[in-house]
Amino acid sequence: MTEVMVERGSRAHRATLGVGVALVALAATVPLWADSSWMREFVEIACYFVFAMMWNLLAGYGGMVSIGQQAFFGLGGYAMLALGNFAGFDPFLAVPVAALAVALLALPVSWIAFRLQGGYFAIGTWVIAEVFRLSIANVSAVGGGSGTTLTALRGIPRATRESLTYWLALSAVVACIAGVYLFLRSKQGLALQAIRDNETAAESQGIAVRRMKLAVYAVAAFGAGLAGALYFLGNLRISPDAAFSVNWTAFAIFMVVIGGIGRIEGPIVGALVFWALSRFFSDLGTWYLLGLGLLAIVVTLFFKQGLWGYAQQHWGWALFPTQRRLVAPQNGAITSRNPP
Amino acid sequence: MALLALHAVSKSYGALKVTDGISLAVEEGETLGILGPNGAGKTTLFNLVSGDLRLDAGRIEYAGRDVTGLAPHQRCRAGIGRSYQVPQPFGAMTVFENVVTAACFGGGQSERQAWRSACEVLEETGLLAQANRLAGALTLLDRKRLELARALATQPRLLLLDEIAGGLTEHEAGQLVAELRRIRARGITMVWIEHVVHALLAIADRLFVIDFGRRLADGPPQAVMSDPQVQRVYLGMEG
Amino acid sequence: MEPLLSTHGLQAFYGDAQALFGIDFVLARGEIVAVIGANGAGKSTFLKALTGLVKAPRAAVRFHGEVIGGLAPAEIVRRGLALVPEGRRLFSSLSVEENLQMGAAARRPGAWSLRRVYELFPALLKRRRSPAPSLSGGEQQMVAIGRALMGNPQVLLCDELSLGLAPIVIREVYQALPRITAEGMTVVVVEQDVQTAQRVSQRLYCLQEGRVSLTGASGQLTREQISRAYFGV
Amino acid sequence: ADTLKIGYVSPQTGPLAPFGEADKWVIEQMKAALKNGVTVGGKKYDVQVVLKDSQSSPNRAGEVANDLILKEKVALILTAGTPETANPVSDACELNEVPCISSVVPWQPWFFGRKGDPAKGFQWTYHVFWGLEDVIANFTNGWKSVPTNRKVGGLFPNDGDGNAWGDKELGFPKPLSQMGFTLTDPGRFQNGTQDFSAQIAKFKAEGVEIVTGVVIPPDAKTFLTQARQQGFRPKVITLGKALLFPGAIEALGDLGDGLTTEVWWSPSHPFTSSLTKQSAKQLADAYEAGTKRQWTQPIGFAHALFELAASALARSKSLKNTDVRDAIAATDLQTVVGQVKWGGQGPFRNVSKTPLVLGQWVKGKGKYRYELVIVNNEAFKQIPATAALKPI
Amino acid sequence: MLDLLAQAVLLGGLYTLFALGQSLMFGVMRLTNTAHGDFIVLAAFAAVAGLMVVGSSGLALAAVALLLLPLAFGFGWALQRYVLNGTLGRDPLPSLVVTFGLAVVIQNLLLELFSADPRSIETGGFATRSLALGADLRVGALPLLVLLLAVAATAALQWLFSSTALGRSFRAVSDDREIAELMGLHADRVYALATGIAFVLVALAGVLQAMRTTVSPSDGPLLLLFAFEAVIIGGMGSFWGTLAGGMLLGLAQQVGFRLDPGWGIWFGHLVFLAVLVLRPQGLWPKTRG
Ligand SMILES: Nc1ncnc2c1ncn2[C@@H]1O[C@H](COP(=O)(O)OP(=O)(O)OP(=O)(O)O)[C@@H](O)[C@H]1O
Ligand SMILES: Nc1ncnc2c1ncn2[C@@H]1O[C@H](COP(=O)(O)OP(=O)(O)OP(=O)(O)O)[C@@H](O)[C@H]1O
Ligand SMILES: [Mg+2]
Ligand SMILES: [Mg+2]
Repeated sequence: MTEVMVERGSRAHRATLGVGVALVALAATVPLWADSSWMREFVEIACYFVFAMMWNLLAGYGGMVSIGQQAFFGLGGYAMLALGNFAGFDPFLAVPVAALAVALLALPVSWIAFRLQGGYFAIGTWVIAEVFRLSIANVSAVGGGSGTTLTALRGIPRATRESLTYWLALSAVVACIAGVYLFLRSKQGLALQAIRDNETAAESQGIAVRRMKLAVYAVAAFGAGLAGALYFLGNLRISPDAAFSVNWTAFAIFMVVIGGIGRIEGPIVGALVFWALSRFFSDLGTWYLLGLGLLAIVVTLFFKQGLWGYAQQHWGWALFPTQRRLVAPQNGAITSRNPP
Repeated sequence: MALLALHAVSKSYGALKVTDGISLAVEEGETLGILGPNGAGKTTLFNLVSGDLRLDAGRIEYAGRDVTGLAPHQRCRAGIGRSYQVPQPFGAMTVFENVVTAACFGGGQSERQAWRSACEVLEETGLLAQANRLAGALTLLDRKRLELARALATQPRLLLLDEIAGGLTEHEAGQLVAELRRIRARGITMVWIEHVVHALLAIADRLFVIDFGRRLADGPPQAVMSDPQVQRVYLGMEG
Repeated sequence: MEPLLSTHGLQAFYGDAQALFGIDFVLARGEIVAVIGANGAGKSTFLKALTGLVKAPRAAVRFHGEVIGGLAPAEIVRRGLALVPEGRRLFSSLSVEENLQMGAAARRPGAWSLRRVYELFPALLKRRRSPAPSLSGGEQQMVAIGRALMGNPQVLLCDELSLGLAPIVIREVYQALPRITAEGMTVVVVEQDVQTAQRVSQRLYCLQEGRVSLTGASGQLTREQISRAYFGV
Repeated sequence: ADTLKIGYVSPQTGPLAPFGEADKWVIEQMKAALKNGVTVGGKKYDVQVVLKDSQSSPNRAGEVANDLILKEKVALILTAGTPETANPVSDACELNEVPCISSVVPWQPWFFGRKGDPAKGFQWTYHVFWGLEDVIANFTNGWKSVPTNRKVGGLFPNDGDGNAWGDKELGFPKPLSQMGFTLTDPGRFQNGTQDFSAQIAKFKAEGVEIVTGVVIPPDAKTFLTQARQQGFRPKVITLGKALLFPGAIEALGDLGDGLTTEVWWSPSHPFTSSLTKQSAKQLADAYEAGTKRQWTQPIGFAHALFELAASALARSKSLKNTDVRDAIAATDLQTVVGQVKWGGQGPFRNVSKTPLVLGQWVKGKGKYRYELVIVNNEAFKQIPATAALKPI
Repeated sequence: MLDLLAQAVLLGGLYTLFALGQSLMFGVMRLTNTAHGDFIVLAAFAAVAGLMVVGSSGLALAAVALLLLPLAFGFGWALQRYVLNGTLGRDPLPSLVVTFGLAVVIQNLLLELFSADPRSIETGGFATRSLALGADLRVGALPLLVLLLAVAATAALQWLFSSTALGRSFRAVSDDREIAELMGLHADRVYALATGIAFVLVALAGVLQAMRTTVSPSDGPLLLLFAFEAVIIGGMGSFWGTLAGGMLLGLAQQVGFRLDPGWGIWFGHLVFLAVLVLRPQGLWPKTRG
């Protein structure tokens, strides 16, 4: 057999890469010229996005549909606050350190969570999050149920604080997209997909299923913790009900499902849609939330693959291809991937 | 020394003894056929060897080392490849990706090496034309082929095959046997559970018959097939 | 005489991919007809189209002269077709006996009952209270056949009946077929083993890439004819 | 003329929505009152009020406060209704250097809940309301007026208010024991608890005759029903928060009769608005006429917040945040909730206290099922008491 | 001690009633219904609204409750038929998202229609009546009624599920929908029937909840978690298991509450997680017919 040819990308995908780099470069200069409200908005949406991206990694690729990721989001926030307020950490440095701490904490938590599967896993993780919420709510050092304020930031000038927070958020977003993409393109990505499809078979093909799932769980926890730490760095105030609210996961699910689960573009599209909706309609209050709920229902029922999945199916769009297509050796004997 | 050795292996579900103290040795390079009535415990035996099930009692040695406590993926990496009676494809991945995964993880290859060996395996098993199709859309027989292809891609020293000839036409069964011969020629040891007896007879060096979780017969094919007990219990011929 | 079941130009699709390209098929009461063909020829698809699991054009399928193409599976089954599906597909949270009882859910009257199924497959009697997934592959196949019989169908469609069965069981099942038809049931078997197919059936259809490539009385077809029909050489 | 924006954050939706129920009406009224604009530093501005809903969530409250500051560029922010809304909004203002006036939170949860430093106070945020010492005074004044064994059972949930009320140093425990009451506090519970039999068992065991606390309405109902079922009948039940709103009392059915609660504002308060010149009575009547609903206590404070904003803006030298802030700090104004003066009548320079009395819900004589009557005014005699506290 | 046990059993009865409908839907359709609590609240509000229309009296309450049950059946039936059926499958995600969406819709719709005020059903003093069983032990008449209804509903469901052809169909359809259709069942109708029955239980739970305490639009999620815990502790597909799960949860919370009210629910969660770790399939998985 001649050299094996495997197709992994397309022109669109290389173009994306170029546009992406340019966009990031431009975005990095925002604090120099733009209004601070833009930065604020970006930080907020970045938190939602990073969180959704990690949920997508966990559920869409790892097959672990969790409704309890708010546990790590909240813990990230509290860890950042504790480091900043009590340990005298620089609050900006505290963000990644907090995320790391959360990832470590995820290891013992996984021991319980991994005893469950499917719907049980979903609800079980929610209960675990509730356990964290109730536990933190009984720690008076962080204000108990009423929560507390991030005092470590008092005294840092507003402009410095805003720019640093913004850059931190931007790096988190870039790192998150790049990290997930590279991971999924690597052979570990294959293993992950295999596990999602069939755990028994994956194990018998030499994949260390448990270790892989644990790694994904820890990475997802790290991302959720990062998002949480970042969010409460921007929000300055934390309380158990806010930090461990199931709405975080609900919003992440909405974003991922609207954009398309199990694809990197999904959370990106979802986050953009979510941002646009909340920007224009969130003042409608109940009606806005009601509409969001309906939208999620309609998309799930009628666009099972989400908006991006729809685009991919109909127009073959793929910005972040992770598939491997075998290119036919001369005779062209390979049937197309999706029968016409 | 035997490549695989089971020592008084037992497994039960509640009161049901599915595997009842089976001892069995498979020599390196040998092709062993396993026969037995439905529900005799053949698949269970494979599950015990591959690590999908835990033993209740006994010991399993592979290549001179005790593997009783190893996880399935460790046994796979050690060289025990298997196919499932009910195919278990990664349905949302393409056939090619299925096999590449096996080559990467079971075979411990780098991704580029894996592409090459996946192609070879696909060609060998006649699946090359389906390489870019989703495994979930394959027909039953192609799924069975994929089981074989994946098992081969893990570069096994010992290959466990569970009913891969069922549903093949005579012609296709002939092709399969020819392919297994080629595999054997590469020095791979095989254990094959099969109800399509003539296919099994065409290649097996030795037959092992299980009934109610115990050994009923063990020996050269001709001798086993003419054993009156086997004829009565399995083939349904008057003894 | 009006055939019991017939198809005329039956086509079937999976999404956009066509699997059957105009199958003409007739079945008379009391017959055993075999359908053979290579892997992927469309045999399973054909049976699925008959029972409504794959959509068929309205007028393409007739049963008792009545048009049944495109009806929901439940409707078709109630009229007297039953399928032993490829790969057994038992109800995994039901016991063996409950699986069999489910077969009677269409409430068609007839001779088949739990007792008679256990007579046919004595191995099942011992395991009647066991959960279906705990059975071996072969035992599961017996349950699948028994379940279809419990519906007392007029036409029994069997997809790869012998797959995974020990020779002794295959022998018993095929020995049971004439008994089953003797009571007025009509049987279609999809079979890979051509010799078995020829032996047990009166007539035979060979499919190739979604088309009928050969048909005739089983006993009169030669090996050459069949292998040509198989591979189209 | 240029437009000047005032931000207003309150819980319009969610479990705390009764606190924000009157805001829409108050803001409508303000639009009329401020239609001629305000003059700041000699320049006339149109006034636009931007109302944001905290959805009863502290997160959301922080988010919308930031929106108001960064996107709407408001000159100042007003906020009201439990620590869950007012604290995050105040924090956001403090960090973004925007003046803020908050209310409808006892000052302790607002100040200490935000980790305020008594020595320094806050730079940008000002608060107007009463404090726990006032509730304690009023509650005990009421309890002393009826014969009991002075054994008190406390229901303090694990939220901003509950933690402050139950705090060993700042809350109820210390003053109660000083006044000769024995307090049984079974511990902080979660809002939404389905079952109070643990508390009831403890109260019964201790022979409690007075029950107090600060609970959300559903919990009050659960507790009261279960107490009745399990044969626990205290003589006085005085609860904060749960009993503020007519709707909540109606939901209690017969259990609502005779319950006591703090009264921060009522139509019988002898104050007048500096903006609309309405008396408290006229304001409440206008609300009832306008919305066809019974008056609620937050009306007065929502109104007063705007009085304070208008007064500060009018006195400010310019719209610069420091100028507005300085004008607020220098406020001395008679409002519909009483006199407001920062740096004078409060524990810290950021807090100005308003008067508090004790009320009891009794069967209504007019169109409403229950009416809130003032039964003890020892803490602030100018507000007339119309009846005496009756044990249940 | 006796009081503790009595209160635990009564609380357990309530949780059982919350959980039975969920148990049925989870068992039959593998549907992770995250809007379960909100449906209970919705039913409660429906009863409240009904009473607002006809005025409140004991008779009116009975009439509204009786009318609500068939209404709930129809609602559940239609919901399953036209919305939820589209989400079923091996992947738990679609049903999760749709029911999450429904939860949001219900909460906000109720908020819009009824505002955030807590509501309750007037029982004419029935809710506060109690039976004295000894010197220190009094049990409320309403909790006792809840308990009795819970036990009766459990028995009825268990019988239906494991001993009738309908129950068998429920399970068969949940295992393999396509093949169940080959047996002559209309899977969509079977699902709709199951959901209809589940919603009768939901309505019952809602009305009783509004009688014993207040309900407000945002109460749903908490009710949901308790219901789920009871179902999972008990083991899927077993209704006696659900009852036992409800009791165990009630006991755990009661013990926790008496140690410290702040840790009661936490303790309940912990017992739940402990059960999962020790017996992931629940205490009484799937009883056989
Ligand atoms: N679910 C499906 N989706 C898409 N294509 C399918 C599906 N099932 C079958 N096909 C295609 O339809 C064609 C006919 O398949 P069918 O299963 O009917 O073949 P068969 O004759 O029964 O083969 P076998 O002997 O392997 O069972 C094949 O090309 C197959 O790939
Ligand atoms: N999880 C289980 N629980 C209970 N019994 C089981 C379980 N798995 C298998 N069994 C029983 O163990 C016995 C052996 O099953 P096994 O699958 O090993 O049979 P087999 O020899 O492979 O049969 P076949 O040739 O039909 O595939 C059967 O009677 C089966 O019912
Ligand atoms: Mg087997
Ligand atoms: Mg087939």
